[in-house]
Amino acid sequence: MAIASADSAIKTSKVARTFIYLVLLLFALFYLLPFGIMLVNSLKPLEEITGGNMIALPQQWTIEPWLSAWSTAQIGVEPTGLRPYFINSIAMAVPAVAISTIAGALNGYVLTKWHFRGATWIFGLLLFSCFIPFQIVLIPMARILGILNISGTTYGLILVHVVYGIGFSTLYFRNYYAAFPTELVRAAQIDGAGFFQIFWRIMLPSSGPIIAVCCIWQFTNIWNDFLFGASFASGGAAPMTVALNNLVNSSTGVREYNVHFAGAIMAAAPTLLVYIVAGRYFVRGLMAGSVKG
Amino acid sequence: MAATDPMLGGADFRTRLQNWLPKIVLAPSFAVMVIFVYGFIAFTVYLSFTGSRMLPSFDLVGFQNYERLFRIREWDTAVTNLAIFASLYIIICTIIGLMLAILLDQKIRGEGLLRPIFLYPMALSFIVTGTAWKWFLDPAIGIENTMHLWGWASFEFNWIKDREMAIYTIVIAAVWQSSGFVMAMFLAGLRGIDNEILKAAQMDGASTFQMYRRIILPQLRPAFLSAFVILSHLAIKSYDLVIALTGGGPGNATALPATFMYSYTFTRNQMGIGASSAVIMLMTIAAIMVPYLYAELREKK
Amino acid sequence: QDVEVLHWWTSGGEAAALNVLREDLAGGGIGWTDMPVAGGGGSDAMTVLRARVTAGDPPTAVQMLGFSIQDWAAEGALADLNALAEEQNWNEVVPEALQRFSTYEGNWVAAPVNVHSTNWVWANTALMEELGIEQPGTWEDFVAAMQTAADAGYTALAHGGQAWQDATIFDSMVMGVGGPEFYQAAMVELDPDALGGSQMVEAFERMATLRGFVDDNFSGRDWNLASAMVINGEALFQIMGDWAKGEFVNAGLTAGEEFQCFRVPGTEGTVTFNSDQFAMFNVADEGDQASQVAMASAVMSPEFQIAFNVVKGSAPARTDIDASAFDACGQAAMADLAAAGEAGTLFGSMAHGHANPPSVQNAMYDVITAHFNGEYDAETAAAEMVTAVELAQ
Amino acid sequence: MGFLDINNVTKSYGAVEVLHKVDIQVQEGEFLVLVGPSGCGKSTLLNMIAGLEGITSGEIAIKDRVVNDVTPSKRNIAMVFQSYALYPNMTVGQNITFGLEMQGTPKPERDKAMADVAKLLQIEDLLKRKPGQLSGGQRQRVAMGRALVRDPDVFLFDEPLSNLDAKLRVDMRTEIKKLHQKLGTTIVYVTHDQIEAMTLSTRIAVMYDGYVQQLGTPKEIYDNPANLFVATFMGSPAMNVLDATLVEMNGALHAQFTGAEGADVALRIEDAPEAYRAYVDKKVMLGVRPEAITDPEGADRNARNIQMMTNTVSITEPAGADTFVSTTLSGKDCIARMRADADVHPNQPFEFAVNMDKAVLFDPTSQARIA
Amino acid sequence: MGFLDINNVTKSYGAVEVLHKVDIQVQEGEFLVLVGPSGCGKSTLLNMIAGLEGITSGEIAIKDRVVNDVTPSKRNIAMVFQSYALYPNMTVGQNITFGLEMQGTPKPERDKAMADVAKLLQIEDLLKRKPGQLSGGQRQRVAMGRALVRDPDVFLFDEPLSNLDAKLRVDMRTEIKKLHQKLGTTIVYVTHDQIEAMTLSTRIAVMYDGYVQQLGTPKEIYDNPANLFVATFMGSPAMNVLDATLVEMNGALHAQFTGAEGADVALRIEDAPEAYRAYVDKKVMLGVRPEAITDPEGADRNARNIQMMTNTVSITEPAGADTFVSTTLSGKDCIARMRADADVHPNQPFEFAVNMDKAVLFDPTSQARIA
Ligand SMILES: Nc1ncnc2c1ncn2[C@@H]1O[C@H](COP(=O)(O)OP(=O)(O)OP(=O)(O)O)[C@@H](O)[C@H]1O
Ligand SMILES: Nc1ncnc2c1ncn2[C@@H]1O[C@H](COP(=O)(O)OP(=O)(O)OP(=O)(O)O)[C@@H](O)[C@H]1O
Ligand SMILES: [Mg+2]
Ligand SMILES: [Mg+2]
Repeated sequence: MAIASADSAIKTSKVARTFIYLVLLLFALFYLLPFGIMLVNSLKPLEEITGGNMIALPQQWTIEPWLSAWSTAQIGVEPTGLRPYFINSIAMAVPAVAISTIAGALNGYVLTKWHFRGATWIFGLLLFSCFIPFQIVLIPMARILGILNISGTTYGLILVHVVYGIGFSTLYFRNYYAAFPTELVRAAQIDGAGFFQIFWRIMLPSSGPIIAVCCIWQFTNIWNDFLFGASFASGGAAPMTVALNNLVNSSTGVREYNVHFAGAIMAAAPTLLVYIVAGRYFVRGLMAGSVKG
Repeated sequence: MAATDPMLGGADFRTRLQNWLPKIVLAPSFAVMVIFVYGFIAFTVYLSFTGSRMLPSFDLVGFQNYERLFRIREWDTAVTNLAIFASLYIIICTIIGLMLAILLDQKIRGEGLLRPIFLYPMALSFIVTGTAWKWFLDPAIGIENTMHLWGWASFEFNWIKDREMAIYTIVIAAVWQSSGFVMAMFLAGLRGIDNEILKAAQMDGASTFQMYRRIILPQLRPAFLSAFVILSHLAIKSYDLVIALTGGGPGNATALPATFMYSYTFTRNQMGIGASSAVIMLMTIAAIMVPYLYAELREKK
Repeated sequence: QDVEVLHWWTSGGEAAALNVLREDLAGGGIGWTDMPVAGGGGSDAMTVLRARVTAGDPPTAVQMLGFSIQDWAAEGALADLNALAEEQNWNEVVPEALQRFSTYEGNWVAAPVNVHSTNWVWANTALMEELGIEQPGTWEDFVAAMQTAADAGYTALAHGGQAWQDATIFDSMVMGVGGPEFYQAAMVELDPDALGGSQMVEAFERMATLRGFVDDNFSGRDWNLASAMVINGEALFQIMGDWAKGEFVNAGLTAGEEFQCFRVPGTEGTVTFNSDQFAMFNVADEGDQASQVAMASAVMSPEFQIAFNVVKGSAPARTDIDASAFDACGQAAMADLAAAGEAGTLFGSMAHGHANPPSVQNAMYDVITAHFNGEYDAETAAAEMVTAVELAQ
Repeated sequence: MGFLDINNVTKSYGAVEVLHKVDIQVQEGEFLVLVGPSGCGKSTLLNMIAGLEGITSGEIAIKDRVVNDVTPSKRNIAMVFQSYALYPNMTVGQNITFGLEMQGTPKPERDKAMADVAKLLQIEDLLKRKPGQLSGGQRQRVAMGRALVRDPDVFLFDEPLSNLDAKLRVDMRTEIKKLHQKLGTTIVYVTHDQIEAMTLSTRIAVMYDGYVQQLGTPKEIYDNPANLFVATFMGSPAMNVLDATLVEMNGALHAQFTGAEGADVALRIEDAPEAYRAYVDKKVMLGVRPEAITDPEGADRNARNIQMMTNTVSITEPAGADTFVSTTLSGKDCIARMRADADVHPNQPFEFAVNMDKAVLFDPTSQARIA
Repeated sequence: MGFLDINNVTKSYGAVEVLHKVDIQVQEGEFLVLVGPSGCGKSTLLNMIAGLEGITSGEIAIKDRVVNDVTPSKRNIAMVFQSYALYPNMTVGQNITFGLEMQGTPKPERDKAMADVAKLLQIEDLLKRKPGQLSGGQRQRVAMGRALVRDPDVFLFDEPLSNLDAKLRVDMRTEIKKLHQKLGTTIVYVTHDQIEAMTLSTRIAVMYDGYVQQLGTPKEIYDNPANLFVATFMGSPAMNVLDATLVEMNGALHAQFTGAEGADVALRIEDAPEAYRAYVDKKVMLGVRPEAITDPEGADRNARNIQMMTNTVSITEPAGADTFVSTTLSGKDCIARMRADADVHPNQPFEFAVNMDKAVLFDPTSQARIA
């Protein structure tokens, strides 16, 4: 898993290297531009946007839109800004990520280290569940949440995200644990450790990278989800994305684009942070075999 | 890889419990999946044979919804669009992802900085991506306008307003969002190749180009496959991006099966037709995924 | 007791108006649980509603448009407001055409909040003066005026290429070409002869004419950006519902002075409208039922009707309201509404789901938009209209 | 009844039977080595003793208690794995005491036991380290410590040395041997290295294809292999096997085969067992170990029947202490082991001394030893 | 000037010098083995010869042409890697001819070359298979085929046998040796297995820590190691090194140390070199290889100075052909190699015969051999 693997074997000339850097920088620009534009425009007064050039830097810098989006923008009948919804999102994403990751870890552990007949089938079924279009589950899911009496609450949303997150988290952990030495499990068995003791004491402490990958992935998906959030938790329990949508898509009335941009960046901030801080683990985790899938 | 077989018979309680524990632990996930995935799929299939309109109803109407579905022009458009979108999206993402991975693998200074830049769009929701690109591509205020302001008057880029070209803007935005992820997958693949093989190829006198074409790319097969699967399911499921970027327009020029399904089920109160389009989508996904899963799981056994 | 209200009024003005209602209820000891779901002109909200109803936990009141109310009523999901309506004499003060949506099988199920009329033209006064244009009275004048503006290098018609905006213009064209009977036959009764007939072809041809006056960059543009073009003096006219007024007012313009409003030429005397209503859902709890009734009553109170509609730019749903609080355009709207209500020329707007059910409406959208974007010529479009509508029913 | 009884044990995975009626009795204090090529079922058998794999039929008893249904941790066994299977997240000390902790031994006792074991294995300095910071030999010791601390009835080792380099392997081998002599515990040890098997064991079970081919002391196995497989598997370089014909000349039996130049070579057999008679004038396979073919000076002074034969040398491989010499006999490569100083050169004729005391014969069809 | 000249070559990674002025001349047809412990720089040196690593200073010449700046494929060398580095996506045939294809050799010629090599290595049946479908030994052969087909001036091998199991390793070793004898090409071969080094090489370079410790024929290295490192690294079991004092008794030099029971043991040294004089009554290290300590009957009949000493046996390890016997001398374990039949038992006194002809002395400070 060394960072330089193709090291000495592939050599490139100076011209080629210049060219490579050029291409890479161009692409970096390509990736940065749209987001950069949002950032720039979130720092302009509204008139400059509706009347002027999107790509130009602000003539008059202002952080007013940010303040507004955070704490005073009109989301529903109250000018609360995105702040309360941000907290909702955290309250939803953290438990959902934690539960689906733990469930995925346990599943991966069972599927690789306690192989029994039909396990492959179960895994296949779990895996396929990653790929269903979510629109089709809205109506029946609503019914079930109603029956469970958690419709419209954060708990309901956590349940939904856990349910549809298990497929991917199981996939990640299964692929990681497949390469984990079975001998360790056997040694622990002989040492008298039970099923859960082996999991907590032996497997989990060695799962750092894959826990990171799985958390990043789940967090991104859950945080960014709009469909479930809007359908199952609108109102006071609404997550950030739904609030952002209410902010951006208000039907009639003046559109404060700069505030919208600020809000959009705010809504994306946690995931961006996670990617930038923990992105290294992502590639590393992919290398640990989870590429497959 | 069996750590224990169930050894029943005279086993004491604790032993028996230990033998059942794995299954007990897996059971909730299994149950949840059976109900929330396969149960719901069955429900949708059932709905597609009913005359449900606003809410589910249970009067069977045979294949009527499917017959209607295929007579609706928008469905044709949606399917055609999906074919264009999916193939371009997958191909371009793969090419760009692979290229960036290869370039980034040349012991690049600043890799630690570039990699997150390439990867970060993955962190954004499709809604945000769509909104950002919508602005960027809008001729009146985005890139075209900027070029004009900078004095390049003849510059023209109005695909997003053009029925024929609008679908390609969706491709651009989608590629922007996912190609970094594909890059990461290929990078992981490249880093996994045995360095000695590269040395051997060098001894054999392979040029850098030949080395990639003949030795390295063929070994990236698993990465190609994974990328293909992930991209194709994203393509088939893509909904948010289209809604945020073009709203399916101009006209319904950028409708995709996912937007079609949503619109028929939830906006147009024709849940039966929506369900039948969902079934078709599911069948398409299954046609791609099942062989892959089958091969993958058999191989790993 | 709380009322839970699902709506998509999230912009500053709208929310402020709703706050009037909220405080009103708070005075009566009734709490307000806000449930805003913006986006897609309410379609996202409808998805949410479906989820809530399926879950067996509907909100107390839901902002709703047109046929949706009928559909939900048909599902038996709505509460009965007859007692209150009787008491407050709603039958008298609400125009007949609105009642068509607020009642189901003779029972009141919803409280109408406002009436937006959609066949308005918004014009930049300064530009009209500069170009020497009078307020056009006929279709021909209208075209001539736009031609003048186009010749002078302005955008004649500000428009955003979104299906509902295309359809909004189309409503007026149908009304303008064929008058109320034709509108009734084609848009409401969905008579295939009318849908595929020569008048429909004519209406499509007018659409094509308008298309010629729209700038190239219209596709996907939000309506308020189109309004901004008129406000900024880049464009002469915009055909849009009266919510557009908010944009003008917000930009510091005054109705009747810096900007003008008049009916789309050819549709004078008729009003196509959409009406926001609060549909009241069946709730089991008796306390909830009481607060539901209190809310309906508050919605129908003249104070709220004024407070809300002044902000929103629309006309009150009650015809017995004092117009003095409204600006020039608002007063005109109220007068037109009352007159049309009397004359029986008040029609639900197809573009806003008040003429036919959503499936038909969207099928029409498809054809209109395809034609407007040049996919069909007028004849084909009329023929397509027939098949599309047939398939959607 | 032994200390550890493996009675007619069979193991199947699905329809495939990978172990066939294995029957071994191990006495207390014995060092039993299971040896055999890869895939022959050694690990499977060991895992069944440990309780990590179910038993399809038959039974396993430890100290006369049938343990078929007893969980691994209750069998009072300890196991050392090929990769050591040290818990990477725990320190050496924690690794060693994890088993005790799981059994609920109180901390002071655990610490005492750990200290004792650490002293015995001289790993006191390492207790605070993580396995990742240890060398191969140190890991090996820690793995043994983990086993020792539990004071088990039976030790199980699954190829514990195969990950070490040659030098360390020899050292650790000696250490294990010493440990066994000091503690006197019963050990079952799996390896595919026959040198390990020979040097460590008190008894060896040679396995092949799920069958125990021969069970006996190292000397029995080496000198009197039950069949061709055992003969060629044990010993390095492997026993030379020549296609010969048994002929009677001058009243004595001779094994006759072709030399390098195509001429016949006949080596006299003395004190032939009665069974040889049946093979006179028939094809047999003659097995001679490399160390039984030497230069005349290096021949065993105690041997009774040294036969001389001249043949062309094909390759010489000086290996420090010895020189290995190849020559062609009966069309096959045949290796001789000589003193380092032996005066032998490639492509020249040389007089080989063959110690026929140590030669064995096999039936070419059944491959069983003729005796 | 040799065929392959390594002149004062140094390699640094950043500030760290991992090879220090290595200077080796290889003659045409020679089989040079680089041997040394892990990390000593063997692979680095080999890669520099191949052109896969740059040269920090010094020069490398092949056939008198300096190749410092020549790309690997133009140096006319071939290399076999530890992991074989077969292209997994190509068939065996394609693997073998890939190099030729890259050089633009036309297809008929390539096919002919491939057929020849396949015949030579007996892999004709495998040509259509993918590397994944081959056993370890077959892969090894294919990797050699890939090298052979290019008919290079120099073959480079980087631990080609270390991935094989013990038995196969011995077979493949012989095969490489035969190939060298048949083709007579120049070979540079890296290994850390000293048996491989001894049996294959015509000359050995023992490396440690980036320095060449000794360069010489296997016999020179084995019998006259330049220093303690070389002495203990080469040979298995390793040479016994005893802490002794050089004393003069009865007019002859003796190496004196303590035996198992604490009593002094003195072994007479004959024909002592002049250099020994300087160490009289000083501490020295006495090196004696295991095969030089035997039972009296097994002692080399050609040796001139066999010294007897009685000591307690601690462990015996019968290893088939030999028995290894441990005893404690000068407080350290000391291993003797005896015949399999030697009558020796643990914990009993035994009379050992030490062949002092083969003993060597080292300076305890510099660790260099005293000679
Ligand atoms: N879980 C399993 N399912 C099916 N077959 C198995 C399983 N585990 C082992 N086998 C088969 O059982 C046989 C014996 O395997 P085992 O691991 O005991 O061999 P081994 O002698 O330990 O080999 P090695 O020296 O390679 O470790 C092999 O043929 C193997 O393929
Ligand atoms: N790319 C590199 N950067 C820095 N140091 C390196 C690099 N490659 C090798 N080294 C160092 O150079 C020294 C020699 O390494 P080399 O691979 O030649 O050892 P070796 O003798 O082949 O060992 P082994 O037997 O383990 O293969 C080692 O200390 C190693 O850490
Ligand atoms: Mg094994
Ligand atoms: Mg190396």
